[in-house]
Amino acid sequence: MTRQMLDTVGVAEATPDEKQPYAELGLAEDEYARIRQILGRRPTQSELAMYSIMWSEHCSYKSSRVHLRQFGEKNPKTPRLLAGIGENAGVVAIDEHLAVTFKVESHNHPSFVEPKQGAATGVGGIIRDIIAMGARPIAVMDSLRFGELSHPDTARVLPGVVEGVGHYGNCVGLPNIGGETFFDPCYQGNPLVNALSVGVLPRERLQSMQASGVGNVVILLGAKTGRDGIGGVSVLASATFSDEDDSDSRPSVQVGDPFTEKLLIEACLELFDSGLVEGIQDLGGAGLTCALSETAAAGDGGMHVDLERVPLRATGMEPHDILASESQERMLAIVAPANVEQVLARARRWGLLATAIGEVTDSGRLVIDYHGQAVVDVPPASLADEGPVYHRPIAEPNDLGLIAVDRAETLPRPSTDEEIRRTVLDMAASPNLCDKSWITEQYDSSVFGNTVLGTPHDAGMVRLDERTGVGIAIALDGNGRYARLDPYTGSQLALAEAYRNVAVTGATPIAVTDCLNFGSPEDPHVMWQFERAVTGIADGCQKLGIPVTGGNVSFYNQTGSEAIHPTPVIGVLGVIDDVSRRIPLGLGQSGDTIALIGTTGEELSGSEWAWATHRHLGGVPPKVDLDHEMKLAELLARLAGNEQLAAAHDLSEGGLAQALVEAICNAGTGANILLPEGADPFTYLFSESTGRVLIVIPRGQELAVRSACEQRGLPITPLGVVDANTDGLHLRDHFDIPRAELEAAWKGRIAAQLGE
Amino acid sequence: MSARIGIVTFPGSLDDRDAARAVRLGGAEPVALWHDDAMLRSVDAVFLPGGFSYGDYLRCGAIARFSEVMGLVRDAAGRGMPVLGVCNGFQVLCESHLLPGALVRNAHLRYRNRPARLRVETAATAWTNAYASGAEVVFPAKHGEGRYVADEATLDRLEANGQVVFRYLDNPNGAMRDIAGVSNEAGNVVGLMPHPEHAVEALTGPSTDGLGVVASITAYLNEGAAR
Amino acid sequence: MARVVVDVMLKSEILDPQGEAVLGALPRLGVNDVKSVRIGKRVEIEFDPSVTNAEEQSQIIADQLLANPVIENFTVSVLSEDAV
Amino acid sequence: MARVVVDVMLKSEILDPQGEAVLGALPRLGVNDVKSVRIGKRVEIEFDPSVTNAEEQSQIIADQLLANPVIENFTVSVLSEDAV
Ligand SMILES: Nc1ncnc2c1ncn2[C@@H]1O[C@H](COP(=O)(O)OP(=O)(O)O)[C@@H](O)[C@H]1O
Ligand SMILES: [Mg+2]
Repeated sequence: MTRQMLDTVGVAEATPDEKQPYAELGLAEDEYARIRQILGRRPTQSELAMYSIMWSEHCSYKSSRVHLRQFGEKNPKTPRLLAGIGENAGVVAIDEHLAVTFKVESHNHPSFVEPKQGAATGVGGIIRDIIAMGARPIAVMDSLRFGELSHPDTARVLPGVVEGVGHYGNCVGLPNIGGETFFDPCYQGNPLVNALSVGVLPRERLQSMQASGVGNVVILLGAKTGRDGIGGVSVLASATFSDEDDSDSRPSVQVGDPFTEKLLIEACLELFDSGLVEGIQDLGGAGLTCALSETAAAGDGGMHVDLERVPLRATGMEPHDILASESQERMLAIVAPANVEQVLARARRWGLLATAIGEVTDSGRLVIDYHGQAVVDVPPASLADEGPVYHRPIAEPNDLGLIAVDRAETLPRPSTDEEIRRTVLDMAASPNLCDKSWITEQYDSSVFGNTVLGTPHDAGMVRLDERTGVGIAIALDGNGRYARLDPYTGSQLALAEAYRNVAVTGATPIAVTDCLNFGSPEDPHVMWQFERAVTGIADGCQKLGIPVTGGNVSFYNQTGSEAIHPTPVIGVLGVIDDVSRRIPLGLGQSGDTIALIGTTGEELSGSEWAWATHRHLGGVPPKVDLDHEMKLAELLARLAGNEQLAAAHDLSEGGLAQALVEAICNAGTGANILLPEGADPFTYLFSESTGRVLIVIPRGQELAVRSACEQRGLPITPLGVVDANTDGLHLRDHFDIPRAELEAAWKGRIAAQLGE
Repeated sequence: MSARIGIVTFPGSLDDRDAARAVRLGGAEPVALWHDDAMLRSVDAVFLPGGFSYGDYLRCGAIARFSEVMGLVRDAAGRGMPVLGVCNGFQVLCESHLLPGALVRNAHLRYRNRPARLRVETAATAWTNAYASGAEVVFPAKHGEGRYVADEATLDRLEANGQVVFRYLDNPNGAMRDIAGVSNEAGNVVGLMPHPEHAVEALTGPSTDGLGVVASITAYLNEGAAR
Repeated sequence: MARVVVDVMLKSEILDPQGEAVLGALPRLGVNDVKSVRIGKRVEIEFDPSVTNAEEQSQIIADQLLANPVIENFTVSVLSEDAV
Repeated sequence: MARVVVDVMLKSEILDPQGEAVLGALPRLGVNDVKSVRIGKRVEIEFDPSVTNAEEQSQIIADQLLANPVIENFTVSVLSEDAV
């Protein structure tokens, strides 16, 4: 074959025995056989490219699908859920007018290859999912995991990722309202970059991805199509034209253009508001291939496209390149013929390219012509919905028993007051607990003027409506170490933490999104971890009464046989009727009471202390009590509504000690603390028992708060008072740490490590 | 009748809605202006908001200067109409030569978002007359290219003429002489990097000091009307 | 087809923190004999084959758009002018 | 004294949003015959007079520090090599 000769459907029929590089494209032999069976002939080059992409792990969820079904089966029924799993992003009703859509997604591998662009396009991609639901994106969050802070490659990856997240979000004009940053050697060769976006829409503006209405026009909006990220498909070029190795045909990194994305947002919202589109879909990981097959499959089932109409940025692109390109900042709209002119005019007004490339048909087939010759003729559902499903083997890792008995509770501990004092400071300065301002200062947090809580609060909160004051809060949490010890409990711990982080702001949790970061699904141990984690989340959400609305799976996060810790990252969305009643982080005013809700046990396995001071990971993670979490959330929402709390802060990694450090460093006053009678100071300060919240009660509310706790059976322990005359932390009978010393330990670690 | 403040939306403007909110909260009337329209809709003053006009790709504000609306703004400013540029708007004003100097990459090379403490150096402009000269205010500063530069002669002239309008108390970007905002000679055109429009509600901002900017322009326009 | 390159550099009296940062990083690469590093922009413009006054047009583009005269200087060089 | 220029440009298949933005703005200057604009970096390095292998060193600097090989190409040119 030569470059001049197009591999059309006709050619494919005439040359049934042509050898095709399906294995190089990642298709198994039986998968290739199935494609031939579906088509009744060999696939054309373009079809082969499309099947290889759509049937890949990334697009078909072939290894995870059998497990993810649990979410659907166990999801509590709630009238709030307007769109759920399977849509671009889940949509939940907020009040009778407004709905919110949110989702978290990974961009791990691209961020390792090219940190800045990889992270940037991760943010760009998740934003388009939000637009596709008919929503205006209103905020982003980022959950980041790197190797050791001191590792030289972290000095390459971290600043690049942060610059990418910041640059894209800042330029597109979305406040970053929170996230997490975590360091562990297991992420050295596999950093995790998970980005979340949230958007708001009037309920009636909800959009669908259906290409229905025969004769309706398919319009491509946004950037030109180039050779970006034509990953596996470049095999087609090299396998067929081996003598022609020009650098131009090599797959390349995707570069984000947030400016075009901003224009896409504004133009799409105008189109929705004017009722000009019948269906809309973003172009994500699999570019046109995915958008065309999904919209066609979701609609009346037929579509015809003239591929040569797609505006190109590069020369010499062949049909399969155009179909596989992952060029960013593109959307596909389905438009009634009568509205086409208006749609094109609106796009022009925003300086955005818009091109009619095809139309909806009733043929039941997706037919793609290139200069009048059919290069694709397939049933669209065979691409979009009927990909392979694997029941991968599952096996519990054999080391779990040994790990479980290697408990951190047996490790040597600091015992003297001076040693404990030192530990408080060392922990505050440890990479996972130290101040993350070096990162978060690179993000705009206030654009839109609706950010009520951002970093360093437990959850981000944005106002949705200035008149009613209704708002939402979101927290994003994960802990790979807990999940490594026990993936079922670990995923529930992440869920519980995100849930609690939302609750401590005074908001009521209502929905969940998740990003499941794991090693190779071909490793039965990883598959076991995956199954346990999914079950944990599904059971947890069922118990908490909040549905999983969508998410993302990222497999193959491993180097050689070494997988990352299983890392489910959970996003919880909450709603608050009046954002002016939010509970901030801090210490309130001098004279206010500091108290702890929840029970402190001796739970140190998997803790930050065990890792930071002993590099130890073993034992079983802290217990989860979801009943308790629900009562706690209900209590906090009530206290917030009554304005009975001056501040609150969730206890998580680093335990009470770290919560106090953070509260003090975010307040102008000091804390005068007296530990309860008989409490072992070390355990009380560093245990990571869950379900605990540090609260600050304004003067005069102590009794009311105490009785509200008692009514719900929630243990509350007074710990001390806020004291303007105390400098920093005063732990009565034990030690003092002046504010300056606390701040010196907590702040500046990341900048210093990166040499800035 | 309340003052009509035109707020320009360029492709890539981000703070246009926020500017409109600030204007509204300050008791004036926001009027949307589109970059490509050759009309100023009989506004009394113009607010160029922050953002990344045209992606800020070549130099911040460089391309916005060529828009239709900037031609009108230049003429109107020449006739004395008050014009305020915040962040990207300030960059556009410098690129359009309506204000002296230029804004370049922060000395530390990073985008940085921090509340900035500023001193209002002069109350003798259309946009600052409601403050006391020397007053301290806090506005969010968030930019990657906000370091104000000009040659020494220009800087000396600005100081001598009272054209330095806002000065950083903790210089966040390496700006020459800690300059955060300047005016033209007549005092009707003012630009600054930090965002007064993000300091108008206690709930969402580090202060409500930004309302003073709207109060100033309202007072200035009322006085003009009374004259 | 005419290809023109416009080089835009910060004026020498304007601090170039990016250049300074590179300079500061050189010793880590084992390079110690560099006196200064300045970083500017290189803009490659490709004109339609029919254009005959590419240099002239480039001067205008550079002067009005590519360089800010307050802080930058520029030079225009024609790479190939094999217009028909 | 050796002066070296390193030009760093995005690879041709990589999107250059900066260049696109400038291209889109040219009609406003009355320039309509430009086919493409690509924007990269121009780095001017000045070595100590004593340095004799400026080009070699610049290659190293460009490769390791100035260009990101994943998305950029570079060229090194020696402007003057009048080292003593
Ligand atoms: N990469 C990041 N992006 C945005 N915000 C971050 C990031 N990393 C940490 N933060 C913010 O820093 C604060 C502290 O983080 P963390 O200790 O993980 O909070 P928590 O333990 O309450 O979940 C939170 O407000 C969090 O949102
Ligand atoms: Mg956390």
